[in-house]
Amino acid sequence: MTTSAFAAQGADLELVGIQKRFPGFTAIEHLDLKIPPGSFFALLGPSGCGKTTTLRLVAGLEEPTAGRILIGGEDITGKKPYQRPVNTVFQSYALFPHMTVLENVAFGLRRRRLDEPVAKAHEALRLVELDHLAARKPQQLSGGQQQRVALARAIVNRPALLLLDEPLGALDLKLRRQMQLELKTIQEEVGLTFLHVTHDQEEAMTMADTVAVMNKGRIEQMGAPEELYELPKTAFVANFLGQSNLFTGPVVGSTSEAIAVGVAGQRIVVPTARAHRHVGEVTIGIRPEKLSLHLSAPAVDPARNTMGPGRVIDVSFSGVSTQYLITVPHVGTLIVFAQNMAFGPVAEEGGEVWVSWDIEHGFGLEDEPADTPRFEADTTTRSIAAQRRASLITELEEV
Amino acid sequence: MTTSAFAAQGADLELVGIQKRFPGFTAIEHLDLKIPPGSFFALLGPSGCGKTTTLRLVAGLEEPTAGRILIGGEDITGKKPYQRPVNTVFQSYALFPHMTVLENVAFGLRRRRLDEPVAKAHEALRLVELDHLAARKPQQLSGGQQQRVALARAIVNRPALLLLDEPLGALDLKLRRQMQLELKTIQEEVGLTFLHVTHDQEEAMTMADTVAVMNKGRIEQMGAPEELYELPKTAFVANFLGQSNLFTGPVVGSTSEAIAVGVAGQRIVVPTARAHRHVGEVTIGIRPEKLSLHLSAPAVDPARNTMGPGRVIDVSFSGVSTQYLITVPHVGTLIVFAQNMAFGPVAEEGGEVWVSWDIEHGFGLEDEPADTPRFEADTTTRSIAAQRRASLITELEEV
Amino acid sequence: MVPIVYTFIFSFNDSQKSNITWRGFTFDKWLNVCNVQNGAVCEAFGNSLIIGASATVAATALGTMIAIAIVRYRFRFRSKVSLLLFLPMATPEVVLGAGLAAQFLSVGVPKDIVTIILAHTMFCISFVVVTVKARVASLDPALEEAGRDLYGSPGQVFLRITFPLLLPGILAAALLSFALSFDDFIITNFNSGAVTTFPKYIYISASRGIPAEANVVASAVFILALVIVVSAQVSSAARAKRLAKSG
Amino acid sequence: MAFAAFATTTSEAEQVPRRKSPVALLLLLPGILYLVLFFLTPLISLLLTSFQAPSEFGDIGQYTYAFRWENYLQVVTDYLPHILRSFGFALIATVLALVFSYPLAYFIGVTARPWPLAQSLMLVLVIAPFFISFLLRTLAWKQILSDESFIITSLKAVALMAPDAHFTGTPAAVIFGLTYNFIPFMTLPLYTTLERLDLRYLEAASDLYAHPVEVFRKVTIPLSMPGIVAGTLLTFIPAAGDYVNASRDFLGGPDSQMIGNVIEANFLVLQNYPAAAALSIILMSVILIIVSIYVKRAGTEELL
Amino acid sequence: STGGATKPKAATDKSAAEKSIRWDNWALYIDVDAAGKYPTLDAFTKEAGIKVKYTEAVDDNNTYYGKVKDQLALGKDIGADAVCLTDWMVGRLIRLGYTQELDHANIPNLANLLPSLKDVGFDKGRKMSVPWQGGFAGICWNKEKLPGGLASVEDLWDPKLKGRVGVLSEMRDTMGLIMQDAGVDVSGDWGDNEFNAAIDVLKKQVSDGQVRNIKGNAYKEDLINGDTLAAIVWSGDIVQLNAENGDKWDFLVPEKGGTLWNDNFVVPVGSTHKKNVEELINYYYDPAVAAEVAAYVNYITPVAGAKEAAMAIDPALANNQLIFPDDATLAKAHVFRTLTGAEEQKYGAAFQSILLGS
Ligand SMILES: Nc1ncnc2c1ncn2[C@@H]1O[C@H](COP(=O)(O)OP(=O)(O)OP(=O)(O)O)[C@@H](O)[C@H]1O
Ligand SMILES: Nc1ncnc2c1ncn2[C@@H]1O[C@H](COP(=O)(O)OP(=O)(O)OP(=O)(O)O)[C@@H](O)[C@H]1O
Ligand SMILES: NCCCCNCCCN
Ligand SMILES: [Mg+2]
Ligand SMILES: [Mg+2]
Repeated sequence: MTTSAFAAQGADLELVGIQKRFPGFTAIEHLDLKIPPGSFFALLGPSGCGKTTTLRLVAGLEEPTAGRILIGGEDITGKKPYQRPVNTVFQSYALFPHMTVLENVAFGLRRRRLDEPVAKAHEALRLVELDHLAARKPQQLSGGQQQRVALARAIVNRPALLLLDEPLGALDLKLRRQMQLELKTIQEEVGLTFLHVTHDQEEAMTMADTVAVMNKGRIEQMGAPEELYELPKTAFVANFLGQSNLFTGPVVGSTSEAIAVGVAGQRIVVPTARAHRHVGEVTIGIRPEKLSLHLSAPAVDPARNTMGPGRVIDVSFSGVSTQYLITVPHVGTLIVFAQNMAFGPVAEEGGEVWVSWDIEHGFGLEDEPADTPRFEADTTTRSIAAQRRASLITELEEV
Repeated sequence: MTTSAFAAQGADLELVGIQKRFPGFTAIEHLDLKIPPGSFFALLGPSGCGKTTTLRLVAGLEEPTAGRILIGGEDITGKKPYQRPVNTVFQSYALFPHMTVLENVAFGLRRRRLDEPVAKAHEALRLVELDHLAARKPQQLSGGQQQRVALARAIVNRPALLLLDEPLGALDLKLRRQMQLELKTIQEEVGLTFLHVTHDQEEAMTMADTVAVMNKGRIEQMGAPEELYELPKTAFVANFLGQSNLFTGPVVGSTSEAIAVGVAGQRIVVPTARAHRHVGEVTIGIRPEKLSLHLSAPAVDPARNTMGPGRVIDVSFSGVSTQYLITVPHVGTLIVFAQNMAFGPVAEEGGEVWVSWDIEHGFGLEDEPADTPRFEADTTTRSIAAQRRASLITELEEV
Repeated sequence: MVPIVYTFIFSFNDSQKSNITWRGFTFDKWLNVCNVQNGAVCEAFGNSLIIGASATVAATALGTMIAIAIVRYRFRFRSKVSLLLFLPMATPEVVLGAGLAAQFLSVGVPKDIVTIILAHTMFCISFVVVTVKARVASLDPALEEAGRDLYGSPGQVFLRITFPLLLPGILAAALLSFALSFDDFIITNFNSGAVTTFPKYIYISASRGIPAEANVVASAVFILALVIVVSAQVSSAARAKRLAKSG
Repeated sequence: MAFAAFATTTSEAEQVPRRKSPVALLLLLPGILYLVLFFLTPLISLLLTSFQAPSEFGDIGQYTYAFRWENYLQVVTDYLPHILRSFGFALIATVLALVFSYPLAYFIGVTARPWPLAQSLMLVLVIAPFFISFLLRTLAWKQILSDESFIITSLKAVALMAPDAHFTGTPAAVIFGLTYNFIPFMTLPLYTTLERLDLRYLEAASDLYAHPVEVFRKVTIPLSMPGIVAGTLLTFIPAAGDYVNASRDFLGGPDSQMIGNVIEANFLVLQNYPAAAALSIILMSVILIIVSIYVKRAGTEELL
Repeated sequence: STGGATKPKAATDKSAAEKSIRWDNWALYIDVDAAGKYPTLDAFTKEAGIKVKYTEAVDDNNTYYGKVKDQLALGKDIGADAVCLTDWMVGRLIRLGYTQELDHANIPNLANLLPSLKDVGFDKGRKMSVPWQGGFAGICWNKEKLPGGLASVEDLWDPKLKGRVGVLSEMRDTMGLIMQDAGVDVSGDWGDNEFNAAIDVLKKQVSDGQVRNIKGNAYKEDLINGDTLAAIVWSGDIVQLNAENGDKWDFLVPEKGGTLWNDNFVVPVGSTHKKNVEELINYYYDPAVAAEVAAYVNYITPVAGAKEAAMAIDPALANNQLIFPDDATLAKAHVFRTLTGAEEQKYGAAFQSILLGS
């Protein structure tokens, strides 16, 4: 077994009150983070939110303006990159083009003057199944192979903490999914702490033990993937991690069990335990796959919320499931996902439908509804044709 | 309305017995294709299968080794690119960097000495909502905007046929989905024939009226997206367009309605109409989302096929749905998708399960089972860790 | 930098025959550059300009054609052609100059401005090829295809797409050629016959003291070039900044 | 800018497969013919000249075609010191130019990256010397460093130079001149590679436990090798054949004459054409041999 | 690549149409005023209507020849209509047929040519060449740095002067002085032994670093900037340098002997302005003009009657030994004997190899 060589256990990482200012720009406002040893931690967030900056701070490639960084309990804030027990798999891989694959992998070992760098490098290459290409130059490898060499080059050092900055970003979808599986398997095998940065929500959810969603230099929410997905705290998380149907309205009634929110004259019930705000205006949500479509008004069921009638304005088949866009007057456009368990759509475009969902599946956000930062439409990159469609929807709604 | 300027109707395209040989390599063996006028046609296939070559042949940028190309019934095989009523949106956009957006769009009109090139170019830019950027240079535009300029530059010529060579390939996922919508809307608006090349199956299915799946220089199957997805003819199509569970076995019984296939001692029934081969060894399949999971052996139901017991070897949560990998002894590994309509997985990793599906949902392939070109695992880019997992599965199966 | 400052300062020296010791400040030399010694400085300078311009035009045209051929086409003797292009760059100037001189002598060609231009064109070609080649290689062939696709005939595509896109490379090559030609002395010395170029003028004058007028001409060229280059750099930097902002 | 000429074109993206076409010939022919006519034939005529013998009863400078290979023996015995000195001077000047240029190019190309304007202005300063005749600059040095000049007298005053020592006309002066004149030729190719140096490699190296010194030795230097090779060639080749710096009218003296001066003297003064030609051929051959060995060892063959 | 056996043909004269002359000469060889103009030349232009482009293009006989020989061999224009070169080089040019025959009818003042110069070995009857100026090669030193002065060539080898000594790249002057220092009569019958002994002396001084600068007329720059403190030089130059740079130097024809030479006008084969040049020569053979030039350049004038004319300008001038040497002065200087072609090749190469060092 090759595992033996990588017996070193991962260490935990702690960021305390980290702030990072660039001239004229504050990339990270105030960041506290604790990653347990041996875990696969995914840092997720939109472009420019500060993910790479966070990683570079941990690696020592940037200095924090304020705050402390601890690895395995030891404060390493002042240490130089080459003194830190941390290695990075860069998005661009940054494989040294003038060295062979083997030399690349042995580089770190040689710098630390460890014994048998070549043997250990071969072992790491065997782990990523590339030992037969040890003599090649990086340019002679495919993207997927390069990614694995970068991984081997980092892992071979048995760092307490492995940083991965979108290592899969450059791969096409198919290869990417395959690599995700492998990366996860390798992490389980070597038992190191992985801090994985990505902006692909599916990647984060399928790979990580813990996911943190970052936004504008802050961690918005952090937890197990299912926890985050099923109970998002903010509108940003609700829409960044998958899609959500969100409604805003006043709390019109509440028991210890549940609160009722008035949305366009309909009472929508959400379990108290799943709602972060219990009085005043609140925003509540439901995931598209939790919605059931009905072609006639469903019977009243106290365990379910109902909404409708609405009109189907778009049906789009994507293989596994079909996506329906439904406009409900005075509420807005709802998205419904229905798995294609049978042939053909459940509802036709233009048809009248109702939707319902189990009360237990709703969630209530923590955001002030006023400044709920809904995911804004990127109007500058929307064509007139697409905008016309949008305005048609609005017209339709107002009828 | 701006539509008026683009009144020219799309023409149909016909490729008759096209062959294309490069020195030392035959890119296209024998290709027959007919695209109806005004349709949105997607050419889908893996990298290197000949999609770009096909497009370049139609555009006149390559000459076919054999065969004829007809547009609107007229043979244009011998014509030079600049004599063909065809325009291309290149993957890299190929916007002229030394000209403004407006000059780019007016270029084709000017070459044909048409009246009022500037006015028409502005009109086309308005269609893609970029008229306010007419004076910019392409480098000053975002990726999405460049893509739209490329589209305007082609559309403004009102070509009988518009070729799009992975125009969305360079965009990130989010922008890509948005652009797909716009492209489709614009096509509907201008009514031209679009021949769209992609290797993204979801893109092909959501956008096109007709999808053709190409493999190694041949069209494997062609039809409406749902038709192709629900009734794939070959293993290649079954696995390239989404994922499939495939089983091979002898036909052990048949009626006019259905055939029964023996798979590892179980009888699997497939409707005759949905099976391409009715005797001997056949390969049959079922889509992962059509499968239902059972925690105990389901009651016998003549309308459903059942398989099991098997063991869950992987559960992976991806938000909307959860993917289960189930090993059934002597059959192999099955994939099951279950929409997360409730919280938590239906089955736990390691648990014993059965699967069942509606007989109507199965399909039978046309391929000779012997040479069924299963989607080969890309062993060269699979790590040892992932392979170990695979071998574990095999072991498990043999127990 | 020091010699440049020195040259510049001594262009204001109120010197007489030799310009070695400082004799006081004067603008006279700048005002009367072409008046001394029957305008020998200016004549030499003029010759250098003519030679530089002609060699630049010829070398740029020939070199650009070769660069396009090398990047875009396959042909036999490829490696031989590359070698032939590399050799002039790897040949010391004395050898080039002496070789050509021997050649002109044996064929009986009198040396004059034409032989200088021929010689300069020769050693500039390789540099042009190197410069333009990089540009051609980075030119996306899809742009030309797009041009053809958009109803451009081959001639129109070259004129409106290929040429304008190669232009920066061609201009850079031309600038380089001109600089190389303008400053060449060794090859010129062997092949100039009675014609005096600016560097040759300086070389000859070196034996009897460079007149301050030579410093004037050199300083003027230097300042002019500096102004051109700096303003080009500044404006391109400004453009880059604008681009970054609007991007 | 013209610096592109010094750029190494190693990493050109491989284009679509190239086509065969008669157009290629049409494009190549004029230029290639030109080079054959004005580069290749002169070389051949030089080769022929190098074997000539003095005409019997001829006056000074009169020779006839022959195959006198002894000419080579003769020039080597007569001028071996000059041949060795040329390559020695060129080598020292190249090394010195590299030592001065590398930090300069690194500063402009890497350190100054956040300030593109400053970067291009510094670059202008590097190429500035191109615009003032190099003869004039060299002569300026001759005056600036003459025995009674401010610099030399002050050096002597502070005893950094022996009182009876002098600078112009010495080998040191020639090497100084060569180094000075070729620094831009060294700096520009270095700059073009360093400017494109991907700093992520340096970060990756420091992430992999390399000290700054090791980063420089193991990563920066190897990655800038194409620039180093291009720069050293662009310096070494012309420096080995230069005769202006070593000319007695410029910075040289009788004990610092280089092979270029010998060729010039034989060609223009002594009228000994065969000797001049033989020396030229020797010079060129040695340079070609050195270059090809060097380029092989440095692993940058694509450069050619 | 060699000069052919056929001699080039003289170009057709266009003097009638083109009233101009291009004249290549040595530095410090003509009268110049404070404004940088040449007074005698300007007067000539005014008088004859012929423009003269005067260029100080000659630094050394050999390098000048090297620059123009190919054109001469082809009979093409070398960019000059008149050149003043030293006797031996003029001899070579005439031998090779690179000069045009002068029409003495156009130079009536040629009658003023000093009788001693009327008939020379290399040009019987002065058909091809006419003297411009003559002079001595001797030694000079910087008076400020070397107040003790120098007396002989031997003194140049004083170790105190190490690296600050210059000699001329003109073989006949440098070797001539060194040979005479060793007691050889350079105008007499000497051979390889005498020459080689002197070469050894020079070689030693060069390789020891005693002699740093070996130059043509450019030696004057080294005197001015101080690199050279003592040197073998040409007589008149020093007077002119003193006039321009303050009285810093002294000149002396050594007791053991200096050299005496003349530089002569020739018209190169390719020139189309021979008649203009003849007019120019005629002008400068006017004793008054000759005296004016001599007064400035301090070289020996070949024009009879110039001394009288000089007397009119300034009696002191007439007694200047550099311009009008008396017999005692002349006795110290000797003309370097004519060399055969083979000797020229042999001695030239030996001397050149010292210039190139080793
Ligand atoms: N050196 C710098 N100087 C100024 N601003 C910087 C610097 N580096 C990063 N930033 C800014 O800090 C912010 C965070 O950048 P960062 O690279 O961490 O984002 P990211 O989350 O990794 O984004 P992406 O997904 O695009 O990689 C960005 O707005 C970026 O422009
Ligand atoms: N000029 C050419 N000479 C030789 N082979 C070529 C040439 N052009 C394309 N090919 C080969 O033909 C095959 C088909 O190429 P094509 O570009 O059409 O693929 P594609 O389907 O567009 O692939 P991708 O999705 O990667 O763009 C490939 O194997 C390619 O290498
Ligand atoms: N400055 C005028 C010097 C003239 C020297 N003529 C050369 C004499 C060679 N013996
Ligand atoms: Mg990032
Ligand atoms: Mg393609």
